[in-house]
Amino acid sequence: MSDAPVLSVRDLRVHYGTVRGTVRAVDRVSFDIGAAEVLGLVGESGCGKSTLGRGVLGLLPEGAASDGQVLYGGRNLVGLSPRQLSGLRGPELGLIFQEPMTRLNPLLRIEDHFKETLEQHEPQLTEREIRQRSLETLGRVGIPPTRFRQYPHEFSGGMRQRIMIALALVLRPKLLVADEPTTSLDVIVEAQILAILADLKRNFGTALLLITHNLGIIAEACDRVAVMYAGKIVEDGPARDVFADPAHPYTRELLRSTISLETTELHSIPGAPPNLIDPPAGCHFHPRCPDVMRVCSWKQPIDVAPGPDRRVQCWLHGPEAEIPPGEAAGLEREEIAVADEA
Amino acid sequence: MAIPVQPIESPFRRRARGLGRAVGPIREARGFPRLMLYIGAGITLLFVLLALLAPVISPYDFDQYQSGGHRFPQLASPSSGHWMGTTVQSTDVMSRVIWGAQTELKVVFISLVFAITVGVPLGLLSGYFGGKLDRGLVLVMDALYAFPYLLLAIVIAFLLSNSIGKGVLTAAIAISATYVPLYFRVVRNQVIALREESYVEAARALGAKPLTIIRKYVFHNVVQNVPPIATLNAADAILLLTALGFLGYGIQPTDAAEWGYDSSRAVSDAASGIWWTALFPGIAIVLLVTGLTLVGEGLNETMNPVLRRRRVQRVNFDQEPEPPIVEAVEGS
Amino acid sequence: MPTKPDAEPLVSVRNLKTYYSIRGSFGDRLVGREAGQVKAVDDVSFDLRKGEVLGLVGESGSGKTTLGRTLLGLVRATDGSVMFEGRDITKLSERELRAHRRRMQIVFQDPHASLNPAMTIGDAVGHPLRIHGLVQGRDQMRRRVAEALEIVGLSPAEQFLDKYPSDLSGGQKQRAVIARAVILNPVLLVADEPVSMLDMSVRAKILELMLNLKHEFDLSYLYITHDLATAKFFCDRIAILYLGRIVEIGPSAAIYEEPKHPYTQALLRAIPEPDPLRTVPRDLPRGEVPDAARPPRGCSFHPRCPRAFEICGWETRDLRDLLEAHWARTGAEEYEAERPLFGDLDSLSASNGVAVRVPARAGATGGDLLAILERVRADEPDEPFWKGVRAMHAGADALEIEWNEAREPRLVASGPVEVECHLYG
Amino acid sequence: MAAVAQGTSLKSYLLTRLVLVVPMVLILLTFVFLLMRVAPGDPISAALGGHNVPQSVIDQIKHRLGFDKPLWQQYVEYLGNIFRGNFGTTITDQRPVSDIILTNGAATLELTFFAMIVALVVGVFVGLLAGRFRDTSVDVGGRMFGIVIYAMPVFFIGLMAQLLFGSVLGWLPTSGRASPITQATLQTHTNLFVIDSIYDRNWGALKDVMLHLILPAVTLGLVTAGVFIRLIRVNVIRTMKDDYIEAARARGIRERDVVYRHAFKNALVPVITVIGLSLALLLGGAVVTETTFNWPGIGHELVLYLENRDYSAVQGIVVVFGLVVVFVSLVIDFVNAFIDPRIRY
Repeated sequence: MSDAPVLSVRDLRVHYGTVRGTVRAVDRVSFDIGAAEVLGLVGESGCGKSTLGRGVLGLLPEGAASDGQVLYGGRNLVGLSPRQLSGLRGPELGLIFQEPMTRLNPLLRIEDHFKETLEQHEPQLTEREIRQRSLETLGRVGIPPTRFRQYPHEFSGGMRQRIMIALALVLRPKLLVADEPTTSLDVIVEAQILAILADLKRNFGTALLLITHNLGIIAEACDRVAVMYAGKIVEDGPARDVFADPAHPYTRELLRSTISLETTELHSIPGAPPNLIDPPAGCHFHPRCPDVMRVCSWKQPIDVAPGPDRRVQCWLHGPEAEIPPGEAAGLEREEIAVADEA
Repeated sequence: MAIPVQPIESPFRRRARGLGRAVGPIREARGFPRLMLYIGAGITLLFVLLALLAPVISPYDFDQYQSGGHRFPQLASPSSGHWMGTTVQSTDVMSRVIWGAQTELKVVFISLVFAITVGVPLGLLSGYFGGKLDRGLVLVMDALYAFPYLLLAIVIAFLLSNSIGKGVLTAAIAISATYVPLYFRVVRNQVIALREESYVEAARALGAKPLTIIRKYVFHNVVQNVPPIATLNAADAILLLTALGFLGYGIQPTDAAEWGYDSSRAVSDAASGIWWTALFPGIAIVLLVTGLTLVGEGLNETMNPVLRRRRVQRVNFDQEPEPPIVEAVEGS
Repeated sequence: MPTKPDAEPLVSVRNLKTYYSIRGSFGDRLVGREAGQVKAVDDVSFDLRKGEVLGLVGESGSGKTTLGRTLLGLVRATDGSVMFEGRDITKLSERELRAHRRRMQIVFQDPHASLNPAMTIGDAVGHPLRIHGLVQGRDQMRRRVAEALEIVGLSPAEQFLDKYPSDLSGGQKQRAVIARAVILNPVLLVADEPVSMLDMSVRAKILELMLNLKHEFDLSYLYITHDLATAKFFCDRIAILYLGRIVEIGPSAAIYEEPKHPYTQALLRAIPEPDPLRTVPRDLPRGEVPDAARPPRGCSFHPRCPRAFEICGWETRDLRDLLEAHWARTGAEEYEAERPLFGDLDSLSASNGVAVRVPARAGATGGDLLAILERVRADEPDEPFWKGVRAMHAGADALEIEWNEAREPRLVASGPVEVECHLYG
Repeated sequence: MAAVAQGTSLKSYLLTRLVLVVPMVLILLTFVFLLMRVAPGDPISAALGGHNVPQSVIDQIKHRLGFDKPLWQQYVEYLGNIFRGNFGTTITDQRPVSDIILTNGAATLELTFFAMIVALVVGVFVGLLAGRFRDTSVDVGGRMFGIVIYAMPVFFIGLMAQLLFGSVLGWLPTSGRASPITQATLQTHTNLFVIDSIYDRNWGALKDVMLHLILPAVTLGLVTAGVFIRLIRVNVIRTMKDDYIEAARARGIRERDVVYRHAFKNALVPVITVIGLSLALLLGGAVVTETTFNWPGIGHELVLYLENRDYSAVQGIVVVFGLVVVFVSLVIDFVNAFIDPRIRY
């Protein structure tokens, strides 16, 4: 990662209160995103990836609190006042969502959405310039200018997602966070949207944090990948290396259980993802991990670099110094009855 | 392989558990909705007690104008003998307020029962089966729903009054007739939404007869939100009943005390500055209607998922279960 | 692991049509104006043998879900027949159908919505037994239900009998739904996207369960999905659906090794593969599944098909798409220059006759419009649209365009598969 | 799924809405017709009879009013008359109902118009505030205010106002539409006193008329405001949770714009259709308000005719009320179609 990262997150925690207790959705997470780089954040539902994506922009549900550092342009976004944060959201940091059908105000034309956004952040633009720039950005995501004055309900799901992307890109943000942008779209439209997102680098010079549960999308669209489990990033590194030689057992098992055109036999991970209110002690994955050792069940693993530009949190990779004697022995996993299986 | 069968749960305990699940959200209510529920329930209970214990609590009968041979003073201001003063017919205002509670709650209860027993089943059938029956009913109900319901009630009361008299029954029928369209609409819209749910379609796929599906799958999920509507509706019904009474189409004054009727008598008193004959029945109405509305709003707030606000525990980072770990050696 | 299906078909579907009339406004119905129809299932025929797993694969709007429900009689068919065990399901009354429901069952996509929140798992899974009177007394019921729960892997069954759906996870709910479906030991199980709502680590377990049930109870499956990857693993034969029609049907191996229909090829290329050496495909069909209420002329895939040619059904709407795609590429200045020359474009999307008259705005001539179209043609000469244009001649105030004659594609055999495309017609 | 929604165009939507009014009106008229004639017992003779009117006189009146004809013939005549604008004549004072509507209708119109304004101003303002600052003191205060003013019967507020303003403080007139002098001097062009006085630039009369309007309009308006407060508050809470709100915040739109331009606008659209329905509530309330403040409107007349059991007067007035409500909700639907694009295209 030659030049300075656009965003570097250090020891970020995002917890929110619920009736049953505090959910530790993001639990001491650290990662960087390089300028014009695509970082894929993958994990199963309920692992906290969505909260992380929104937490970076400070868009948290009521009763949520964040702690730690989200460094952008030399400033820590955690703790900024809502006014300062909303000043950054848009021109600096963009966010697009999973469900496009309800993300546009049904009473406003597409033109009004763009006018409102540009007048807010770039008041010096004239009427013509606003129209010019909006149509140009919409054209780049495949929306024809003839439909600029139409209402949201006159567009299909795929078209609305394109409009949402254009709305984020019209302000030329340096970083775009995409939270499962294609999950609710058909596979061909999904590929069309992914092509647009993957080309952000070339067309807009924008870095992308792509959040998804689909390992195929990560492989095809991302430069680097971070694997998240139960609120923690258990492994991250260049996509090619991580897919070729997964360091963390969860990454390996997840890859094996993904059903793709090449799958020859079915594989699944026993047990169920833990609830984030009181996750298992030590390494959160240990109850389901085939390579579990005694130390895993009580001591939290430490970040280790198993190779160049890679990181993993797993005692398999040491450091040996931190593992007390005799603790490296394997732990036979008590039979996990299907009863508490996912 | 013989499967050890647990002792079967007694049907009563199952009902209790089922009910417990429905009441669950109410126990969880917090903050203002809970306050509303408790205050509302308190006020409503007070009036229910007044109604039930009227003969015991009330110092005099509702139409008693003299005791022990001598007549009560006319239009006497509140005094020790008559805490709320007396009316021009020298009846005791407080007794009429207490007995009035009995009349109001009785009529409102009967009218609710009528409206629900007619409106809900019609809504269920029309919503589930659709077709011509549904279209016809919807048109009729919408025409009724758009009609000024006080007017409707007056006309019905007027017509029934000369056949079955101005008794409790007339008032109850008049009121319930105006609320049948409300229950019909609410239940019908709910059933139409439910019919699209997978588990209702699954029931059809299992081969269940339509009536079984309505009974076991649709009814329970619909009936759960009739209570909030019924309580708000009861509050409305009291306003309607007192309005009818005020216009002279409520209960026969000789049959029972009724706050609306008392208020209409108080109009002439007010002109000459006598306030108590108008104030106390009026306050009774406002209190009871507010009480019922508070219960309805409280129920609505706790049971309607959109409005529900669950008590969330505050987040604080300091009491952190795991010890903070030291920053590992950076890979890159 | 496809099994060898035996000869006699369990279900044979012939020319099945399920049309929804769009609830035109009250006025339309009053004046009898036909408010338009959605041809959700449009003349579909196929067989399903005993013990066989047929995959119905299609995107949203392809009619796969409607087809599944029509097969079970949950939705009334408009035309055609569905022979199941000697009876035509589409002709049976609701009452007659109910008796047949024991033999065929359905599993839905969303496990959270498939169980009645107000019933315990024991009651829900046991209800079919009571409906068909197969059990006397609660004791026998509980035992039969416990057995079913054990079979689908919810063991120890006792732990689940008295739980409510809200106490279970997604995977566990789906197992309960499957238990409810198989407790009547049906012959046919329609599975409508049974795993698409589950996490990747759990999907394999449910698919494995369904495969075991197939072997153990000799079940036949109609597996409805949009995901060709799970279908490849699970199905013996695959049918690809587009806008209510089967565009390609055949054994799994043939479909995956040598896909014939351009749409099937596009679907297979579009699936994201967990292999970092591959990048996001760029040469995919453009646009989206069109509105089923107004399907395109001739072959309904022609507007998106990279290999469309003369007879595929070109029409006026395609001209509007062409112009819009052109203006999206060129950006605002060109649009502002060219658009004013054209008259009303909305009328273009309505008419789909044999020829069209493209009006020019006052002050512009047919020639100007022709010049613009020639420029567009020069930009992308191999755009299939131009094969559809028989002739263009510029009038004084409009441009006349004639389309080539469109032909309806028919399902024809081509090697081991049948495909509905003029490339093979 | 549909690339371009095939919404019926505005023209055919409005046509449909117009066509739909016909069955609504028919059902209304039939309902009132049956109500009057089919209710248990023979309401007509009971109404006409009173205590000691000989049967022959009753029969004679019945014959004059055509009640002795077969039911369907009465029905056809009844519809024919209404179609020609003739709502029948009163029995007691031989006054054509259409005349009542013209003279007294204006008073009711003026009252309900100003009451609706009060209801909208108070209801929308408090409703938006309560929804926006949810679960704060503003919300609690707003909701309690909404609940209490709804719980107060019109006649109670009227009586209290009379006591407070009338005899004790004497600021506001508590009965009638205008002081006797104004009533004598004001020429009635439209019978709407406010407009007539403005038209004649007779400011003194205007002040007097407005003063007379305040108590009844505010009383009636507040009751309906209670309905608006509850509805708008729930709408605001629901729209604040909508996805496009979160999307707007993600674009860095100022919270003020997010609330006013996005949330409030979407929260108020469904309220428009409720205005039609709340008119029914208002007209119902008007009957009581007019009796309390003896405001000479149709409601007041209706109560008088009811008292002396004037049969066809009641039927005529009730029909008029129903028609007003149906046509007003039709107009409201037109307005709604213009505002909400999803209906327009």
